[in-house]
Amino acid sequence: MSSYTSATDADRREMLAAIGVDSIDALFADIPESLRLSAPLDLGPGLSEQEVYDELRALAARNFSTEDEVSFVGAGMYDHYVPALIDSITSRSEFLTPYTPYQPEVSQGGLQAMFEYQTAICELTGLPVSNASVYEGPSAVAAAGYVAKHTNGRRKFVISRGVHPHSRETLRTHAHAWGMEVVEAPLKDGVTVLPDLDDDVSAVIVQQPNFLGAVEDLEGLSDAAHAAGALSICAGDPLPLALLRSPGECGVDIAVGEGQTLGNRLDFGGPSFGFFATTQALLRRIPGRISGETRDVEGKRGFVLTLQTREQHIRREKATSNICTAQALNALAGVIYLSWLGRRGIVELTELMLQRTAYARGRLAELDGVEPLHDRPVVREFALALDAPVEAVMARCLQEGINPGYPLGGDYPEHENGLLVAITERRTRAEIDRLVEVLGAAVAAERGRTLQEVGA
Amino acid sequence: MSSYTSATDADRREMLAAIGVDSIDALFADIPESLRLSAPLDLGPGLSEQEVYDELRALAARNFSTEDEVSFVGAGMYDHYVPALIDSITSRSEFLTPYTPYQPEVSQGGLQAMFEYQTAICELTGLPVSNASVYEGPSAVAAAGYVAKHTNGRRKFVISRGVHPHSRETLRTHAHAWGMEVVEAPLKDGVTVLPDLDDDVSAVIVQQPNFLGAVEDLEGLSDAAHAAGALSICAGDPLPLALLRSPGECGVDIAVGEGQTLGNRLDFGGPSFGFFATTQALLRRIPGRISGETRDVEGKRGFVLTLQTREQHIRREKATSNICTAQALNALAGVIYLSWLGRRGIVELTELMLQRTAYARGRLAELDGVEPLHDRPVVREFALALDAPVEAVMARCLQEGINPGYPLGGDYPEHENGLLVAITERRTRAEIDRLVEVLGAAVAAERGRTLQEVGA
Amino acid sequence: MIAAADDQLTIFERSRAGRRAFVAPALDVPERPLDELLAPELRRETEPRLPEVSEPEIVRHYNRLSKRNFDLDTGFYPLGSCTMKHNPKLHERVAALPGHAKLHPLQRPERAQGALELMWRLQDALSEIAGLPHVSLQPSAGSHGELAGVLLTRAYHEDRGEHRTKVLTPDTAHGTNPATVTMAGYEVVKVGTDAHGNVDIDDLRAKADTDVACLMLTNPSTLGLFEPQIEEIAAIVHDVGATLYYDGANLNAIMGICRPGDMGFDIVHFNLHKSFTQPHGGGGPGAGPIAVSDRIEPFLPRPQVIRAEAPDAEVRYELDYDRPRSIGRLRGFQGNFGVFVRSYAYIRSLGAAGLRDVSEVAVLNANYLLARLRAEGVDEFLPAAFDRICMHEFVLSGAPMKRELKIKTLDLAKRLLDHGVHPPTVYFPLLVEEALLVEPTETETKETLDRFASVVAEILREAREDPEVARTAPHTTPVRRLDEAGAARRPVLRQPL
Amino acid sequence: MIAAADDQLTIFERSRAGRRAFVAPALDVPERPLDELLAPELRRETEPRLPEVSEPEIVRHYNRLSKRNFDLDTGFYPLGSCTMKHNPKLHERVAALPGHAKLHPLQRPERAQGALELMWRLQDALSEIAGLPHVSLQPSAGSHGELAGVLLTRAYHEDRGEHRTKVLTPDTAHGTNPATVTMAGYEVVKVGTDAHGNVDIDDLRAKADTDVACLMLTNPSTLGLFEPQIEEIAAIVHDVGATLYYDGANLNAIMGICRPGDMGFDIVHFNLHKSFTQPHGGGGPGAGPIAVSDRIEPFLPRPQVIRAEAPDAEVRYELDYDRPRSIGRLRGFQGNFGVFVRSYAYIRSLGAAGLRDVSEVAVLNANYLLARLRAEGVDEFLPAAFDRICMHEFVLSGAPMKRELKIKTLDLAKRLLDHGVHPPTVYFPLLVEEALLVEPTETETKETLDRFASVVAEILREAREDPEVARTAPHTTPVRRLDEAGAARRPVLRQPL
Ligand SMILES: Cc1ncc(COP(=O)(O)O)c(C=O)c1O
Ligand SMILES: Cc1ncc(COP(=O)(O)O)c(C=O)c1O
Repeated sequence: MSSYTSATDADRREMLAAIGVDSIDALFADIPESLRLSAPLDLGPGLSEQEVYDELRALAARNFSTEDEVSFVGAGMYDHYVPALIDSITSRSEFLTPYTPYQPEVSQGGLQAMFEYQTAICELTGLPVSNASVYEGPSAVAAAGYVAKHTNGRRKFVISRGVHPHSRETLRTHAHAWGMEVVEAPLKDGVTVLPDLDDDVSAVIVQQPNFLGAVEDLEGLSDAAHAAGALSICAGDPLPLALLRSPGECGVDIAVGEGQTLGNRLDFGGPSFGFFATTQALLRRIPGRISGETRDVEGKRGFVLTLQTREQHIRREKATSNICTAQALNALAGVIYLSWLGRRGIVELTELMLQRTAYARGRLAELDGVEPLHDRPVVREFALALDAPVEAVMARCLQEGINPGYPLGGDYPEHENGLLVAITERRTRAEIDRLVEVLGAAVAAERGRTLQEVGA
Repeated sequence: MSSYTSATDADRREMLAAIGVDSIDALFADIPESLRLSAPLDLGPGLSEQEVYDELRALAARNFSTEDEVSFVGAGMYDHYVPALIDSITSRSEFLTPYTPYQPEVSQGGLQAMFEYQTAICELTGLPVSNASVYEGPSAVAAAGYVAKHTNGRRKFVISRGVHPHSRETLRTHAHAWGMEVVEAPLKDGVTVLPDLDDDVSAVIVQQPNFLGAVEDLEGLSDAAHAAGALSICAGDPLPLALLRSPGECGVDIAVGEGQTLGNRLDFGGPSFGFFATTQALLRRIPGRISGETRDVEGKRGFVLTLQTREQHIRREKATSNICTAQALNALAGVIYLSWLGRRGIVELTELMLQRTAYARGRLAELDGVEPLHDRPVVREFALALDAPVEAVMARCLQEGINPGYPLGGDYPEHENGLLVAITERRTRAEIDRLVEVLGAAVAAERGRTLQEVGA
Repeated sequence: MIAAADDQLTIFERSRAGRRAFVAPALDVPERPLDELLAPELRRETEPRLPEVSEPEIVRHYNRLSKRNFDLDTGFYPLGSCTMKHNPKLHERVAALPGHAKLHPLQRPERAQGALELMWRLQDALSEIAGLPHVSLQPSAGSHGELAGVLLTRAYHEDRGEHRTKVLTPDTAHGTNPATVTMAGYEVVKVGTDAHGNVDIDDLRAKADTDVACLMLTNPSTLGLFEPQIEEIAAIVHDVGATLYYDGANLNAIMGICRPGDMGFDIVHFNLHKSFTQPHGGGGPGAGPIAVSDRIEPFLPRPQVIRAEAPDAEVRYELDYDRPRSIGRLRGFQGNFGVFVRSYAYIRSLGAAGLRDVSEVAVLNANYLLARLRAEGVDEFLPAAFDRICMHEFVLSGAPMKRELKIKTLDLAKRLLDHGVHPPTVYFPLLVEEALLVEPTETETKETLDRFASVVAEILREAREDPEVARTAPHTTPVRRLDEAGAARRPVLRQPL
Repeated sequence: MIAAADDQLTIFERSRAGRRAFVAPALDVPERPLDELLAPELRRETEPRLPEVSEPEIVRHYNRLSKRNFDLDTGFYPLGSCTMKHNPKLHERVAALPGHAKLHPLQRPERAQGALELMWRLQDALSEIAGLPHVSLQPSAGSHGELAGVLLTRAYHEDRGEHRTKVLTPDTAHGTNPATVTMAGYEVVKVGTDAHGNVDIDDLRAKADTDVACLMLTNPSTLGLFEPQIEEIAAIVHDVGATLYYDGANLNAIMGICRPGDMGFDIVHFNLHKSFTQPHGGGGPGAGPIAVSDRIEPFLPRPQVIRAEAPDAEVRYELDYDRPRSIGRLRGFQGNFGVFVRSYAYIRSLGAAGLRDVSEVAVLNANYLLARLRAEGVDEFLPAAFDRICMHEFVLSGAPMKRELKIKTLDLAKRLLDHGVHPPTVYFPLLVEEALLVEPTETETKETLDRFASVVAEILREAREDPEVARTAPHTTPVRRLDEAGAARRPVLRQPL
């Protein structure tokens, strides 16, 4: 017996007797003999709690977390400080262990939190409707595409090359099954240049700020989409929205993005949550759960899952999405985080990042062999072009305990030695100064080497 | 305004108006002007949450925890595995944040847990009465002494040199104020040899197993105390009691000890809890809170703080103790831990330690220059005598990441190069083997050095 | 009562201008004018009206909200198809280790070897459990795994130059199955269920043609019944060149007992939040890894975790992007790693014997509960939909209860709430009238099952005397029955600010 | 209802032979016969009958138990003298860092420099707050600090060859003060309180003779009043050669505003679980550090954390045992380090200005609440015991209420429970008839205070109409009034097994 099951030998005997069979095996009679395993699975024996703990701790110790290096890596997920009160609330079993609130009478906690979350997302995006969460960022882009497809039935997506590479690839994976084409709009000077939009275009998808950190002319892009009768979809991280013109203000139809930065830990990429906000017009096409306010029979305020006729458990093959289990706990962390920041705090935090980012960008650009990849305004992340092999530079920096950023070459062959540098509120000036020093030395050393090699 | 206070400027204005004063300063009018601070305290400015976290993390990183070395240090607190469910329960605000259950109607959780804890302690000690906790081990010894003093009014404590040095010193600190003498009974071959006990002796105090790890003849010592009309007090760690004859079975009047080993973390020495169990006869002299079962007006089962006429808030200068805030949360961890171990588990765990300890003791004793300090049976800890300067040996072992134990010389000058080695269930055979190797090499090296020096 | 009224305020309604929880870290760089860094035309006009509240208020608000939830650590939660088993507390501890929780997803593989090795080992274990050689951990939940599976099927057929248009799903299928089919660009064709609750083989045979890309099956089915003709079904499907997809929501019944791969399934998804104890979080997060056969492998999503032996024989784990026939990504990064940590810890804690014990006890508990309900005489009003030995869950029909006692399944469910029990899944599967799908799971004690049986019996007794009590239930919950129709008619989906 | 009945079972009553949560690590050494390692006569005859339960049962049991507690994160908890202020969640996080939580108390000082430095910095900060130069962190709680203080007084006098026998405590003193005096081997002499709630200076003068070792004072007093003649009191006490002891339970009123050291106190204890946010844990843990003047310093408990500069100018923190005039140890190891971490984090978070703000708002909130209660007309039945500006708490007398409305302070307290509010401290200080000691703390909002005032008013209104409601309150709690007398008469202090 494991420590998680409770049936003692005596229990088993009594229970089998009550069922009227004489062995547990008899309960599996429906399984054809030929399919029954004759040997145990090849998984080894069970372990004690401390042994499992020790094993997992040893594995974890082989990773370099943001506590083990000074990390300037962002590129879609960011090392923000997660306040302790989030853990303290989300670890309460009442939030941690129930499932989707199918029984609203005993799920008001989760339902109200969803409602609050939706409100906060509407505030950030400037859009009137939000669902209660989707899986995460890139699949949210695909989900937005699915709404566009159903809305106008057109056959093409135009997606900016400034959208996160994972989002672009995820969209492509889906679009293929929908028989749709995906066209990439190139970047020039760091920002999106749209091709001519014909009336095959279902949606124009951009990211704000884009993957290279640049703030896009969201309104212009949106207007262009609308002029072609397409939907305007904006992806992005919600935190910079504290300062930037919101998607709603810019006329965007659907705003989606990765919610990790709102109080969720990095977790090597998940679980986090995706947000999905849209206009009133698209309300009935939204994927996923939505919480709505209502009253009980005594007139008391309460919340329920609503507009369920969109959903798979009601509409089955006609549902607006197949999503079922989403990311409720992560979205809860999101709304707690936003309450913790508050109306003033979110601006203070974002402005702090803006200032430190400007400082870092300025200082790094002064280095020999380091150029800004574009000159557009940025909030928390910016791209550099190194005049040295980026992988070799990275290796040198890592040796000094500095992870200087995300090399762009893999996703953007046109920026072979590009480096994307993120500055969250976790990165102090001292750390930035150290980055400048270490990166400067690394680039210099690599340029020296290259010159030598060329000389030789 | 800090993040913990909520009074906005507007609130302050309204509140002052309602009070009828025009400044907060006016509320401090009773404080003589001469006493009011004119400058801020010299504490520096407040910090953001992440800054405080970073500072504390940096401090913590300068400590070598049991995760940073292989530690064989015990000597009163032990590196046992604390199961995760304890944190998950004790971190619930319902247990973490209320105070002493003065309002039983809304404190049944805490009160019932105390009752369960008392039951578990009675089972372990074999005594019929337990309180709900005292501060920790050594002060529990003093508290037991205080009961003895009040019970028989005699003027002398006889305490074994096998009792934890901190307990002996703590008793002395108190006894001095009570005008009582403290006499130490020596150890021979690792166990206590009582002096002749006259009728001045209020109590005989021993520890089981004693500080050197040896299992004492508790019944014999108890009988001797009783023969002299003194009380028999037994200190000790509750975990070995899973195997050993219990204090109750041995005729002990008061069993006390350090509860850290029951599901409490090391925390550099606290907070943990002390347990206090005794006979029916001494019931009304116990210090601290006790939970008792009763019924409510509807006949429902419930629990209350009981026998409060012993306590300071009722009896004031006639109270049996001055204790007020004790260690409720730590005792809760204790009873959860005991439930987790369970009737079988506690025996399995203790037997595992017994076996590994025997193995370690045997292997270490085979080393050149290493002798057992005594040959008495032990459970989880044993003492060695090294034929080399223990501090130098320690230093060598620490270099290898092994903390081989607690050197005895400071507390027992008679065992200048003694070393006390603890083997909990956290220490695997591989780690023990490594200890044998490293300690063996260290002793050999130091003996070589000494020989060389002697030679030179 | 004041406390109760207050409990209904939202965090936005608790806001007061000037309150705060957040304290900003000090600005330690030279401050530059905002306009210089971000021109006014790029900036939003109105700041987001987030709540202004202090830390104590946030804590109290959400603490109180939490008490308006029923949860697994409080009581019995036999929500069929959801496997509401105990969530071991160790898992939260190991998932929170900084080496896991603070690991950036784009950390270079050589600096994330522990994480990659954990993923690789989990792939390996899941592969063994499924009886299929390859695993992708990427999908975020069960239905995401389904989507992956159907897209893989498409890629597989396209690779062979075949163009298929239909996917078969039984009429007992979970709603995500048909929804997935549509989303993957196929047409849904329903397959019937026979009188014993099994797939109607004749219907299947009739519908299985070469336009069919896939049959999606849950086994045990959503009726809690093992499909005894599974081998024949596999043969029919494979004969027309279609794939056989295994919806793993019910895997908890058969771990270590039999394997989808051995049954002939080509693609399997796991719900790590069901069989493998990821806490359900009020509706996620979860994870929906898939296991596939050799012929499907080339199409698996990118990247895959692979194990490589370096020339110096050192083992290295890597992310393999070089998969030219891959369907591509389904999401960002490497999947829900935090979930993987928990599931891996679970598999290690239990080992082979423990996992088998899980399924044995899950099935034992379900059959025992069914027997106990019968012993209480409950079957007069709530008969089992199919009179067979069940697997880890079973379906009751409330049709006689509705007829005789004038209370519906919904009323029974709501009345259970007054007894401190979470109701089973209701009105699913659709096939069964007034259905109740009961899944006790292996972590419940016999005492809990006994108690549930007597509570159900008591509710039926009570209904015989006064059906109104159940019809107006619940009576003791923080709110009572809510106006769902009204909510949908006039949707209020956010706080007016 | 089944759920409720079940909730009253103890963990022992849930036990079933053979169930378990614990799985033992593998025995990895050669097994030796038990008798060889531990002879039968040393072994216990019966194993301790601990509960046999699985992990899910333990979790559910204590989870449910927890819901039978009222707590600070749920509602207002104005328990006078206890400073039930918000416990910041950051503190739990930093206390749990392995470098703190898994640090062995006997780790060698050179390998515990972070912990010793933290203690040293905390000593430094507490010294600054108290206005006294030396701090010992050792005592485990307030009353332990008191004991330390009186033992220090004894050591001080003995060192001077003086033998004193009495300690003065005001009649408003907390029970621990006189209890401590007895425990430290002195006789208690009570000092009266004057009509304004201050120490009766004449009485003090009369009783202060050279037999007096110490005056123990709480300032603000347990009446919530600042002692305006504190300087005169100090002079009287010092004139007879006695020490002046500061019971720091009420320090929350004056942090950064004035300092006990400046008032003339020789010894001060802090309750880190009150002013410095250590969560109260249902009755501990706490910590009761003491700060002392130069003349008391030589006697401080052992060991002390000291800061040393090594010859190479490297700073080192050490444990100083070499204190020949020390009173010795009061407990094991170095005190409640986990509590120190939290308090230190708190002091760093707030800084000088924040700490002062704490006291200002604590006093503002108390005076505001008093004013609001008056505005509700409550003072007719519940007048303030002293008509003065109060500090961080205030005392109401329920005497008129008892007389006029026929409900006692206890009834009011119990009725508050029905409103989701924890009652203030009742029947303390003893001086005031039917006392209610109300301490709102600085972390409560104005809205919460307003609500409390209206609830009290409502209860009084209700009592005028029907006093029985309050007299039989509470009505909505998990249990109702309990038979305390019966519990003490026939004590059942453990589960019969
Ligand atoms: C039978 C079945 N299939 C699929 C799913 C979908 O899984 P998920 O919610 O993880 O997307 C569920 C979940 O409830 C289910 O019960
Ligand atoms: C005024 C006063 N003094 C002393 C104490 C005792 O402090 P502790 O409970 O920490 O021992 C208290 C605690 O309630 C108190 O209120």
